[in-house]
Amino acid sequence: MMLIDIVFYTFFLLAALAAVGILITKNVIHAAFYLVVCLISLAGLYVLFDATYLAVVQLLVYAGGVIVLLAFGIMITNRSDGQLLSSSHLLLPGILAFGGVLVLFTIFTVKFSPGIPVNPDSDQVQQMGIVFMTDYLLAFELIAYLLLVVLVGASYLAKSSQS
Amino acid sequence: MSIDPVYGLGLSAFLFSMGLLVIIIKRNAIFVLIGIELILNAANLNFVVFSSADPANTGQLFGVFSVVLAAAEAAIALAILLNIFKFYKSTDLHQLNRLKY
Amino acid sequence: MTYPHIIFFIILVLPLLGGLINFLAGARSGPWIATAALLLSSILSVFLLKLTVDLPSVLRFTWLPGIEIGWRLDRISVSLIALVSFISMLIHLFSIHYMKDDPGIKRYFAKLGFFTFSMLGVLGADHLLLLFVFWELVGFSSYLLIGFWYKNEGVPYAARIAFITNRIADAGFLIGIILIMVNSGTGFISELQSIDQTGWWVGAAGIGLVLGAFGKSAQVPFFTWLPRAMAGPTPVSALIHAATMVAAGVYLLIRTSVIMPPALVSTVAIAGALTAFIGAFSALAQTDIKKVLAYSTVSQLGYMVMGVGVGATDMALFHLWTHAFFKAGLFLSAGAIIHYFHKHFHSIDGQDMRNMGNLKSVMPVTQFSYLVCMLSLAGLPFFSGFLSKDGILLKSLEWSALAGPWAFIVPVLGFFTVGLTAYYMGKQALVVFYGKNRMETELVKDKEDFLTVRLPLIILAIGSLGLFYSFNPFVHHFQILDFWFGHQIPLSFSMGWLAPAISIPLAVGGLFVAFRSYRPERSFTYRDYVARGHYRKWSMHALYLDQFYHESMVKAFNMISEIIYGLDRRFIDPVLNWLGMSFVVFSKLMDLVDKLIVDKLVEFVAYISKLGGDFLRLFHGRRVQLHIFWAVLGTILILLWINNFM
Amino acid sequence: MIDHLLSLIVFIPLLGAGVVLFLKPDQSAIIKGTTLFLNVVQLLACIILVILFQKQTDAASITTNFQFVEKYEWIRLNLGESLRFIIEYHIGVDGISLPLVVLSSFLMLVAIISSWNQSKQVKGYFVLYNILNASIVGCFVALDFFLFYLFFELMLLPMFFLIGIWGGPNRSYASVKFFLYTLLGSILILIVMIGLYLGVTQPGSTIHTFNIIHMMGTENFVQDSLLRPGAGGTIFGIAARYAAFLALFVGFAIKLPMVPVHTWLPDAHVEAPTAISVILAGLLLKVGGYGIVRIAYGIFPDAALNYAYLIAVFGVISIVYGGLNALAQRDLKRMIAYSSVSHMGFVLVGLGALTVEGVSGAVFHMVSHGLISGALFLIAGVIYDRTGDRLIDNYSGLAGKLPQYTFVVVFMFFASLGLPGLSGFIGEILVLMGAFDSASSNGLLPPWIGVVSTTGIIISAAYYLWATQRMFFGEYWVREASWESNMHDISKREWTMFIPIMLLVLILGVYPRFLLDFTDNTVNQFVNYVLEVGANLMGK
Repeated sequence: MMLIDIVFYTFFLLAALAAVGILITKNVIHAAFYLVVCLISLAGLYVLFDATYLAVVQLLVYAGGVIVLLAFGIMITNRSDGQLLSSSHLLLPGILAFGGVLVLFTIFTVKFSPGIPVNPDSDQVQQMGIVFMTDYLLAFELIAYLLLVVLVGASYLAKSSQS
Repeated sequence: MSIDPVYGLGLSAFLFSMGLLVIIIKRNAIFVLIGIELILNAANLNFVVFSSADPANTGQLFGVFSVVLAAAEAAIALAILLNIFKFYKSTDLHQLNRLKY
Repeated sequence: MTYPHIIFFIILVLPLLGGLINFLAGARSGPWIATAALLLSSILSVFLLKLTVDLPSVLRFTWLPGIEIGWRLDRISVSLIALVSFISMLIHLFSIHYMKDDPGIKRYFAKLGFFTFSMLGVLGADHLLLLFVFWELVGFSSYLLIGFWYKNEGVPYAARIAFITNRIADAGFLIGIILIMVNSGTGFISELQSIDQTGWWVGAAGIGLVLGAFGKSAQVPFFTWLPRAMAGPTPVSALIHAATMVAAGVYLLIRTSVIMPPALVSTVAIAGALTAFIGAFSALAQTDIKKVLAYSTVSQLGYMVMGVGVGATDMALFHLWTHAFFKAGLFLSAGAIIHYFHKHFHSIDGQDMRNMGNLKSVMPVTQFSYLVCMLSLAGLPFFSGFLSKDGILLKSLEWSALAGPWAFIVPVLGFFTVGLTAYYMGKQALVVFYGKNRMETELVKDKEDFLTVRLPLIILAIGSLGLFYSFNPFVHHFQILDFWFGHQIPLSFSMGWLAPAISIPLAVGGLFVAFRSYRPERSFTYRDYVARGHYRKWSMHALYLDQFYHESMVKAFNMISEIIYGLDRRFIDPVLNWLGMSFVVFSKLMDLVDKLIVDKLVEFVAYISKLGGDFLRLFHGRRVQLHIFWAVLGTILILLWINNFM
Repeated sequence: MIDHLLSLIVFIPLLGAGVVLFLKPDQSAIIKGTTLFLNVVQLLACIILVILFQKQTDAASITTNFQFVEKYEWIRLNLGESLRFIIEYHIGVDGISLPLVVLSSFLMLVAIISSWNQSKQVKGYFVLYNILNASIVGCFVALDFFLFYLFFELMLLPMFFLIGIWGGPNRSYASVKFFLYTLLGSILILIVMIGLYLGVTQPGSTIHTFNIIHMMGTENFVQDSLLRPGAGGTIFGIAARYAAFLALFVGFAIKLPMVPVHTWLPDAHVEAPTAISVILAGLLLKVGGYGIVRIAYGIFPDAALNYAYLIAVFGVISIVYGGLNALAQRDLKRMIAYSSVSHMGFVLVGLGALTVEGVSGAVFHMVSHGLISGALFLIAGVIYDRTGDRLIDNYSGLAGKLPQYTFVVVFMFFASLGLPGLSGFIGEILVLMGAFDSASSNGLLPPWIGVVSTTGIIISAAYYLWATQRMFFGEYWVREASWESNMHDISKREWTMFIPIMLLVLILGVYPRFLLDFTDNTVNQFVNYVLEVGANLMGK
C-alpha cells in the first residue's frame, strides 16, 4: 500500500460518503457543504488521474464560484421558519432509478474498462493550451461568449424580479 | 500513475446514481440543483478517467468545457430559482404546478 | 359614287344639317337657316331631276356582310324628292310664323329637319331594308313631332298610339321584307319584278308589305292614329300627316305591288275603298277644323290605295302628288286660322269650327287659298284633284267590270265618297269663312304676313290648279305620267266619259247640299253641330273604332301583361324558390345526419384518443421529478436494448 | 409584349386589385384613380388588339382560327409513366370573343365613372371590382375549359359581395338568390366539364385534357367515353351527349337568363348599385350567351342541331314573356331588367337558327345589348341618385325639367326598342333574318318562330313608350317636394358615361360592319362547323 493509494482511497471514500450525505441530510446548508467536500475530493482524484489542469479549474470554478452562488441561493430562498423540505413520496422510483443506473453503469464498466490502456503521463497543460487555441478555437470562443451571455442573462433575470 | 480506471468509473457511476436519486426524491429545488451538480461531476470524472488513457488529453479538454457549462447552468438555474421563489414564496417543486396542463 | 348621288346626299343631309345648325343657332335666326337649307335642297333636287331624267342612277354597297343595299334615283323618286323638299320648305317657312312664340322653336325645327331627312331617305332607297330604316325614322320623327307639346293633355298618348300602331304594322312590314330577302335573295325594289314568285312566302310577304303600308297610310283598320296625331302642331300635320309621310305607304304599295298576288291586290282595293268611305263618313260630323281635314286625309289615302288595288298605280301616284299640294294648303290655311285665334282670342278653342264664321273679312288670302284647295279636294273640274281622282275612279270601274259583280262595291264606295267629300268640305268652308261671326267678341283685323303666310299658301293653291297637268280637264292622259312611267298605254275602257259623268254631278250635288244647309244667311246654332242622332255619333267617333281598340286590345294587352307578371311573381318565382327551399330542407336533413351520425363518429374517435391520452397522462404530470424517472427508465431500457444487440 | 397582349388585358385588373389592396382605405381618390388608370390602359390594350386582329385569316376551320394564342402548362402532375394531369393556361381570341373582350373593357371603364361617387368602403369595392373585371375578360378569352370555369366561378364571388354589401335595402336576399341560381348553373357545367376531361385526350396520346379545341375534335374522344359521338350510352333516357349539352345549356341559360330561370335577374338588378347593374346586364349575361356559343355549341354540334328548335322556342318565350312582364312594371329598373330578359331571347333565337345571319345577329345583339342595357341602367341610376326612388309613377313631365336627361333616355329607349340607325335594330333584324332564313336554308326552325319574335319589337315599343309617356311627358310633377332641390340635369361626369355609349350605339347602327367585319369570318366558320360536323355526328 503506497502513500498514493492511501490518498486515492481517502478521496474516493470522501467523495462517495459526501454524496451519501447529500442524500440523507435534510438541511440544505449541510447538503451544500457535503457537495463542497465531494467536489474537493473529486479535484484530488483528478490530480491522481493526471488531470492537474482540470483539478485546478474544478477548485476555482466549483469549489469557489458555484458553491458561493449556491450558498447565496440557499440563504435568499430558505426562510428562517425552519421548515425543511426534503422528504418525498418518490422514494421508490428514485431507488429504482438509482439501482437501474448503477447496475447499468457497472455492467458497462465491467464490460469496457479492461480495454483501456494505461498512459504514461506527460506535460498536459502546455499541450492543452495549444489544442484550445488551434483545434478547438471555435468551441473555446463559443463557450466564452456563452459565459458572457449567461452572466448578463442571470443578472437580468435576478434583477427583473426585483421591480 | 497506475490507478486502475475501474475505480474511477465505478465512483462515477455511483455519483451519477446518487445525483439522480437526489433529483428524484428531494422536493427542494436547491437539492435538485445540487443533484444536477453531482451528475455533472460524475460525467466529468468519466472524462478524466478516459482522458488519462488518451495521449491527446481530449477528455480533459471536454471536462473543462463541461465545468464551464455547469457553472453557467448553475448561474441561470439559481436566477430562475430566485424568480420562482419571488413568485411562489417557496422552492417546493410540488407546488410549482402552474405550468401543468 | 356618281355625281347624282353626291347631289342626292347633299339634298339628304341638308335638312338634317339645317336642323342641327338651327338648334345651335339662336331662336331668331335658326329657323331661317333651316328654311334656307331646305330651299337649297329643293333647288338641288330639281337639278338632280335633270341629271337623272335619262338614266336612273343606282348606287349599291354592302351594309351588312352578305347583304347589299342601295339607292336608286329614277324619275319617280327624284320627282317625289323634289316634291317633299319643296313642300317641306314651304312648311318650314310657314312654321317660322306659326311657332314664333313657342319656347321650343329650336327643338321644333330640328325635329322637322330630321323628319325631312328621313322622308327623303325613304324616297331614295332602292332596297327594302334601307327603305325600312328610313321608314322607321320617319315614324320616330313623327312621334317626336306629334308629341311636341308633350305637356298638353292627350298629346303624349296620341304620340304613343301613333308610334305603336305604326310599329304593329311595321312588324308585318319587317316580316314581309325579311321573307322577300331570304327567299328571293334580293331586296331591291327595282328587281322585284324579276324574282321567282313561287312559294308560300310570296303571299305572306305581300301581306306583310300591305300591313306596313296600311299602317303608315292610315288605312282600315289602322287609321285611328291619324286623327289623334292632329295633337301635334298644325304645320306638322300639314307636312307629315297630309302631304308626305302618310303617302309613303302608298308609295310603297305602288313600288311593290308587282309581287302581290291578285287576291291580295283585290283586298287592297276593297280596303282602300272602305277607308275612303269611312274617312269621308267620319269627317261629316267633326267639329274640330283639323279633325275634318285628318279624316279627309284618311279618305284620300283610301283613294290612293284603292288606285293601287285596281291597278291604277300611275293614277295613285298622281293623286299622291296632287293631294300633297291641296292637303298641305288646306292644313296651312287651318293653321293660319288656329294661329289667328290663338293670338287674338286666347280663351277660345281655336280649332272648334263652331266658334268661327265670317273669317273671309280678316283673312282674305287664306280664304282664297282654302277655296282653291277645297275645290280641288272636292274634285271639281279645272282643279288637280279632279284629274287624279277621276283617273282612279275610272280605272276602278274598268277593273270591277273585269273582276266580277262583287267588285262593284269599290267604285260604288268611291263615287259615294266623292259626294260626301264635296259635302263636308263645302260645309267646312261655309262655316269657317262665311256667315256671321259666331263669337261674342268682334273679329280683329290682322294682316297676314306675306313671306311666311301668304306666300306658302298662294304657292300651294296654285299648285292645286289643274292647269299644270292638263289643259283639257277631261282627258286622262297626262304629261307627268308619261314622264314617270314612260309611254303610257291609253285606257282601253270604252266608257272613258263615265267617271266624270258620275263624279261631277255628285261633287256639285254635295256642294249644293252643303250650301243648302249652311248657306251664309242661314243662322244655325251649336245644337246643329252637336252630335246627336245615330249617324252623327257614329261619324263623330269614326265608327267607335278607336274606343273599340282601346277597350279591347289595349286593355286586354295590359291585363295580359299584369297577369303574366303575376304569374312570374306568384308562380315561377315561388316554384323556383320552393325548389331552393326543398334544397334547404334537404340540407337540414343532412344537418341532422351530420349531427347524429358523422359528428358522433368523430367524437368517438376523439374519445378513444382521449382515453389513450389519459392513460399516458398517468405517467406524467403529477410530479416534475417523475418525468425524470420515466426518462431515465426509458434511457436505461434503450441502452439495455442497444447493449443486447452489441 | 404583343405576344402577351391578351394576358396583359386579363391581368392588368388583377394588378389593380393588388395595388388597391395595399392602399389605405381612406385614400379613396388614389384608389379610384388607380383603378381608372389601369382600366384605361386595359382599354388601350384592347384597342391595340383590335387593330392587330386579322379580320380574314387563312385558317380553314374554327378550331385553328384563334389569334393571340398563348399556351403554357399551368398545373402538371405526373401520374405514373404515361399518365399526366395537365391544366393549361390557354387563351386566344377569335371574331366571336374579340368584340366581347373589348365591350367588357369599355363597359368596365364606364362603370368606374358611374361609381365615382361611391363612398362606402371604397377600397373593398374597387378590389372586388378589379377582380370582377379580370374574371369577365378571362372568361371571354379562355380556351381551356378549366381556365374558363375558374374565371366563370371567380366572377360569382365579387358579384355576390358587390350586390350583398353595396346594394339596396333587400340586398342580401337578392345576392343570395343570384349566387344560388348561378351556382346551380355552375354545378351543371362542372359535371360536364369533368365528364369531358375524362372523355377527351390530347391528339395522339392518352393524356386527358381540358382543352376546348381538342374537345371539339370528335377523334379525340376515348373509346369507352360516354360522351364519344356514337357511343350510344344514355343518361336518364337521353343520349349522353344530348344530356351533357342540355346540362351545359341550362347552366349558361341561367346566366343568360332564359325564361323560366330568369327570376334572379330582376331582384339582383333592383338591389344592385348602378355600376354593378351595368356590369350585370352588360357583361355577365353575355358570358352566358358566349358560353353557349363557344362551349355548348362548339363541343356538341350534333346536340345543338338536335335542340335548335327547343332553344329557339325558349328564346321566343323569353322575348314575349319578358316583354309582357316589362310592360307590367312600375319600377324603372325592374322594367329594364325584364327588357333584358326579352332581348336576350333574341340571342337565343339567333343561336337556334344556326344561320350566318342568326349567329352574327346573336353576337351583334349581345354587344349592342351590352351597350344599350348598360346605358339604360345608368339612366335608372341617374334618377335614383337624385331622388332615391325609381317608381315610374312618382314622376311626370321630366322632359321640361331635365331636357338633356330626356334626350338621353329617349335615345336609349329607342335604341333598345330597335330604331333603325341605332345598334339595337341591327341585332334584331339579323336575328329575325336568321330565323326566317333557317326555314329555307337548314330547316331547323319553322317560320312562326320569326313571326312571334317580331312581336317582341312591338311589345318593346309599348313598354318603352308607355314609360316615357308616364315619366317624361305631361305636366312636371314629382311625388316628394324634397326631391325638387335635387332635380338638376345630367352632370359632366354623367355625360362622360353616356356620350361614348351613345356614339358607339350610333356608329354600330349606321355602320354595322364596324363590328360585323370582325365577326363575319369566324361566324361563317362556326356555322359551317356546327352544321357539317353536327350533321355528320347525327348521322352516325
